[in-house]
Amino acid sequence: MASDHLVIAGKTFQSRLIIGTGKYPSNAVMAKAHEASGADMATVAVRRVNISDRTKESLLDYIDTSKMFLLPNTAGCYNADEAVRTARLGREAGLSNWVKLEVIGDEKTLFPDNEELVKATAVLVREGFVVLPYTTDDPIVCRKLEDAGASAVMPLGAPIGSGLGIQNPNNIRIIREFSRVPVIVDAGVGTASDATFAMELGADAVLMNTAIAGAQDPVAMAESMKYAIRAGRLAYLAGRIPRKMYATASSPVEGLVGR
Amino acid sequence: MASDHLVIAGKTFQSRLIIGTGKYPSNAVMAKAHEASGADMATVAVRRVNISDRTKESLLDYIDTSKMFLLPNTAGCYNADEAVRTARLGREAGLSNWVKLEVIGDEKTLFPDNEELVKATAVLVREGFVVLPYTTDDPIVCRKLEDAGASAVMPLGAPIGSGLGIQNPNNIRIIREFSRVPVIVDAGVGTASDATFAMELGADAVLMNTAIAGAQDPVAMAESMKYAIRAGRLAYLAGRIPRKMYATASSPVEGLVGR
Amino acid sequence: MASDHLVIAGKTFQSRLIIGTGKYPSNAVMAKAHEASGADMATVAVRRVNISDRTKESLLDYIDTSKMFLLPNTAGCYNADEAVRTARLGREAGLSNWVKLEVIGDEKTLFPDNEELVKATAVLVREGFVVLPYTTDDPIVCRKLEDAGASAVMPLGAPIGSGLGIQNPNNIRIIREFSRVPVIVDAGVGTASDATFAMELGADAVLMNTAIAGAQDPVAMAESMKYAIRAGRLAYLAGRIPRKMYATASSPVEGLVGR
Amino acid sequence: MASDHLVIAGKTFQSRLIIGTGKYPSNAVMAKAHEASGADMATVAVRRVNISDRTKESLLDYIDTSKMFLLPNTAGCYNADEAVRTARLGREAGLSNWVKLEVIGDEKTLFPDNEELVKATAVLVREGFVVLPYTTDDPIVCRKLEDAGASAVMPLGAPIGSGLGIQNPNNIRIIREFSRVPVIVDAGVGTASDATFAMELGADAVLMNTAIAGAQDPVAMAESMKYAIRAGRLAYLAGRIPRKMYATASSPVEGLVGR
Amino acid sequence: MFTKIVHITLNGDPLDVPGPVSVTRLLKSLEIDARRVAVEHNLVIVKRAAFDETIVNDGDTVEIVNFAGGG
Amino acid sequence: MFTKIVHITLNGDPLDVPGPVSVTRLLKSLEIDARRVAVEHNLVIVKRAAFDETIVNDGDTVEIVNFAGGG
Amino acid sequence: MFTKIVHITLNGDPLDVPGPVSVTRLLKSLEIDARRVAVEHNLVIVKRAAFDETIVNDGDTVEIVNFAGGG
Amino acid sequence: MFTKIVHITLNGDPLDVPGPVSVTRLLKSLEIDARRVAVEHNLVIVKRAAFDETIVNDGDTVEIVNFAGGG
Repeated sequence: MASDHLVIAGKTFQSRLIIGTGKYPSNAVMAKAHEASGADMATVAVRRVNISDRTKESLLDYIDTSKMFLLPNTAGCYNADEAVRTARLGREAGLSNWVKLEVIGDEKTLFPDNEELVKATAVLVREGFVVLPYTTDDPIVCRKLEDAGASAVMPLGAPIGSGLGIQNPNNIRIIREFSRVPVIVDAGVGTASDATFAMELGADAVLMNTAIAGAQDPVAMAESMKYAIRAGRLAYLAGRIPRKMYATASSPVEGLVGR
Repeated sequence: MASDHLVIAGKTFQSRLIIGTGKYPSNAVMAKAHEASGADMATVAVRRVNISDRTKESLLDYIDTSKMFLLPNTAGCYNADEAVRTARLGREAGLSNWVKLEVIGDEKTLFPDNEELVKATAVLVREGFVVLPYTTDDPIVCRKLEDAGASAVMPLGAPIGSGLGIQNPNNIRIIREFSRVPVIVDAGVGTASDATFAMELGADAVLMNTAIAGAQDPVAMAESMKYAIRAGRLAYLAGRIPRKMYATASSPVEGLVGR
Repeated sequence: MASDHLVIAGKTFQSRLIIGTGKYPSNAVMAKAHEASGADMATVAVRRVNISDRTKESLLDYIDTSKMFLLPNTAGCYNADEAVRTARLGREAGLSNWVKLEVIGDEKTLFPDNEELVKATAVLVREGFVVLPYTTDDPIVCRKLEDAGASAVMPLGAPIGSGLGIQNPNNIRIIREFSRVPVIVDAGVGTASDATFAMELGADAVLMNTAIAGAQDPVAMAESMKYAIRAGRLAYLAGRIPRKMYATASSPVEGLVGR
Repeated sequence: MASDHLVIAGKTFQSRLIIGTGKYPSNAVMAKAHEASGADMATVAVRRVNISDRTKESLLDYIDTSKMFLLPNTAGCYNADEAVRTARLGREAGLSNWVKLEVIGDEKTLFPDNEELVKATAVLVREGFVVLPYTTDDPIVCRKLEDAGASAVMPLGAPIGSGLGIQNPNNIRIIREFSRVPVIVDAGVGTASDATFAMELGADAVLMNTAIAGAQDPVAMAESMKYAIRAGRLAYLAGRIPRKMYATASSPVEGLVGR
Repeated sequence: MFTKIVHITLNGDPLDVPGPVSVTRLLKSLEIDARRVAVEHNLVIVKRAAFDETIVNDGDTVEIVNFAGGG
Repeated sequence: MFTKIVHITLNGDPLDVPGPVSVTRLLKSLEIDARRVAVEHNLVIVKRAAFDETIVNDGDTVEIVNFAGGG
Repeated sequence: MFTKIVHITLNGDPLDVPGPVSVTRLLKSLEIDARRVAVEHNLVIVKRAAFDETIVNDGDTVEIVNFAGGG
Repeated sequence: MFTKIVHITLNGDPLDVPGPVSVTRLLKSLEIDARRVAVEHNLVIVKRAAFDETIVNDGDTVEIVNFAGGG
């Protein structure tokens, strides 16, 4: 399966796991987790430089950008204008035109405001951005994002950081069936089987942060996720057996001794 | 995690995936699947030699027994006596004293007859067998099997060959908590996430046949399962994040541009 | 609980079950099912009169509108304009200003186009309609509908007619928590336990058509749903016991004979 | 459905809900809950009379035995002998030969010891008891209990008092299919939808105690369960619609305005 | 006196009817119970009270709808 | 005449009562309603009809049970 | 010299073979690799080392098994 | 010669700096590595190549951002 790579906007990635950079116990642990995960794309937030305290170590000192592609996000933006402005700053800071577009609709659920999201997507696509929008598991919205020029759609599996796993598998399956761009399940993964399951549904990739950064052993969980994503992808391609209500013998029912 | 091996009755196994040898499209495909799975223990059935037709190729021509430990089963036996008799023959044929003990209670579900199973376990343990009994996800029966000298307990996740996945996770978790011997989830796995999930519940290993042999691409599914088992084991050890009903931001909520 | 009624836009309903009028084996069966269901609100579609064939019996001959409140829908409309036009016609036909607002985004899933839905809601509210919009289980969209003046929000449990049950309970729970108007689960119910579950999540009512009309015995299923809705509502109000991984004795653990 | 009654050992019951008598806030609340539940069979424990304190009010002062059939249980017995002895005492105390047979295998899970259970069933049946054994969701054990003369089988849905709901629906369905005696789901119900679901699986009745007695409002929950059981039974008889991955319109797709 | 024929579009289909004709008479000629339908004349809703004075002329578009089973 | 005291085990606890005593009188002395309990005498069930003639002697074991709340 | 024929039951089916015959010779005559099978003679397991001296006589029952694919 | 002080708003907070000053000098004075930040001057992005000639005057608003951990 060496040739089964993730391709977004013409760029090829070795791993179908997209990893975050937030909430790790330390930058050193993050670096180890990134290494263990095998991921080659990581999300970063765009934030004001801390003027008062310049001692703070820089995140980038812990990321080998020759191996890890940076995907700036617009987390914390509550309307299209804020998101567009943040995306532009991210482009300057990162010297890349990719953006994980977030337009949040509400603080408690951190669910996206899809109407603003579609608007911001259209604006940024016109400006030459490669836009990866974080959205709900809504096939209609995903189609609109695609029509607006999104390079992938990133439906959530569950609320950000909730660890609830894929709440609506049927929607993810339908989105995969209808989309002509990669479908990346973003948010909601809590443990390895959630990631495997997402991939078995046909997701092209999974983006996660808290599930790894918040685990008791982030490095071990990162390695776990590396395997979980591979397992799910391979199972999707291999074609699982059908479900049956009853049993079917694995061993021959003839040639039994003494019968 | 190099040192995290499966140990049963003092014998160490590199892989926590135990694989079957039945129902493959061909022995050649089986051999490739075994290779891809990374498993080092495989179950085999004990059956009468076909006298009339000697041309039939031998299963063992396709298994490198220097790498793959053979675990004879007593599939198809419906009482303790049949199972004991078959186990003894299996020992002679395989020159090993290990047995996957099956005493089936009913043809449609292939669920075990636990009463007969406990009896047969006691007999075979006295005869020096290393007994791995296939049982239901019943903590009380598992305790009795352990008391009878079983070297592991193998609760089913779902009916053999059903591919329904782990039907009662709570029971598997409880069995793991109460058992002093390895817990091997045997039967019911349909796809990779089922195996990952079983391991996340604390299973020490998973035994499967149909999920791999019956997949559209058995070799790819075997590779998938290799990763699925590792992913689940690592996630179990890494310690997953707690589930929350609401969201928790992954990116900083301070330092937002223009606020 | 005699006083626990459903109140929408100031109007009180005895039943929390809203029933459909489509796809019954016959109008006579529909009438019996309505009777058995105890529902006092029924959805109807607005369609062109069949000019060529006037013999066709009228739906209204089988609905006692003195007992059953009619809720015209805008099913089949694919943008705000069509929906508004259909709603206006429905108002003339039914002499009531209530409408179940549907703006469909796609023929295969029949999921709503929420952007158009919010627009149509705003227009119709300005025209004095009592608008009950059919939407996805998206808390952000539900808030926008509420802000636009919707008298209730009707998130789907699963695709219309799919019978899959409540696919994302967490979202329904969150929507109920955030909404100041009644939350009516619309679409997706397949059997009684789905309806009970929806009510246990805090839904104020459930709207269903296919689950009843398509059952092998629609009248029996209608009666079942009457009880299912009551059961779920009462359970929600009664406050269920917490879940535990282990057992807790129901009988005294003291006073055992012979101890 | 007036004629759809529960019949066990030739005795007819109006309700398919069997209720408990333990753990209520007070006997008065219990009496009200029993009334609200519509149940006509209630389980009771057999315990030593409190010699030192005779003031304690008697349970029976709060049960109208002319309406409520008493089913003594053998809760707290850990082997066949204890259970048989307790059953005999229960018969004398209640002047009926019915018994809910429990032989517990372990204090933490309160799961049955099925081996001892089958033994005790055989003994009591020979003594003329009507035996209703509490067992696991194991079709093989249920068949053995039936063969031993049990008048019903009572597989657990989940651990006693856990409120986890039906953990293994497939097993309950299979047990129902194979049994020639009534199947009563005993233990595990947490809320109304669990009871409805159990009945939809084909259970002939559901026995519960904690779900009602432990609810914040036991009387309301008892009424809820009355409806939940009816809803589930009716849905089972009515025949649910099949599940579909996609949508099917409930309203006509022809005759749309302006098309 | 003689009657003229008007060509209208009714529920999407062409129809020739004696006219100009009021909505009331159009419904009667179609044997449609006026109390159970809603009428749109050239994209404008016609209130029931206005059925008599609303005249359908040559080239007009008319939609006549009622309730059908739905969910 | 004088009364003897018998030492019995009642519901697991030692008890001294005037006796030998019938089950009926034992229950009365304990203020227990005979109609609502079951009695086991030296591991043998005592039928209600036999409460009068069943005599509890020194060293005997007696279990008196009734119904308690259970599930 | 001449050979006698013995009637045995092999894997459930009747079989006539020249005999009495040792398990070793029986296997060879059946073209079965002795290293990969287990043999039961009249319900008793025959250790591989005893294949030579174990003689199958008229009326005996023999089971010859090996490994087949299973789960 | 003497230096004037300009009052600017930097990342939302008021700041007095010697100026008018180029973005390049402003960053240097703040000990910020110019290669790792993005700068917005009066709501307009400043391309890195323009850091030298872009002058921050009295009353101007400047945002200086970089990457932080996120998901």
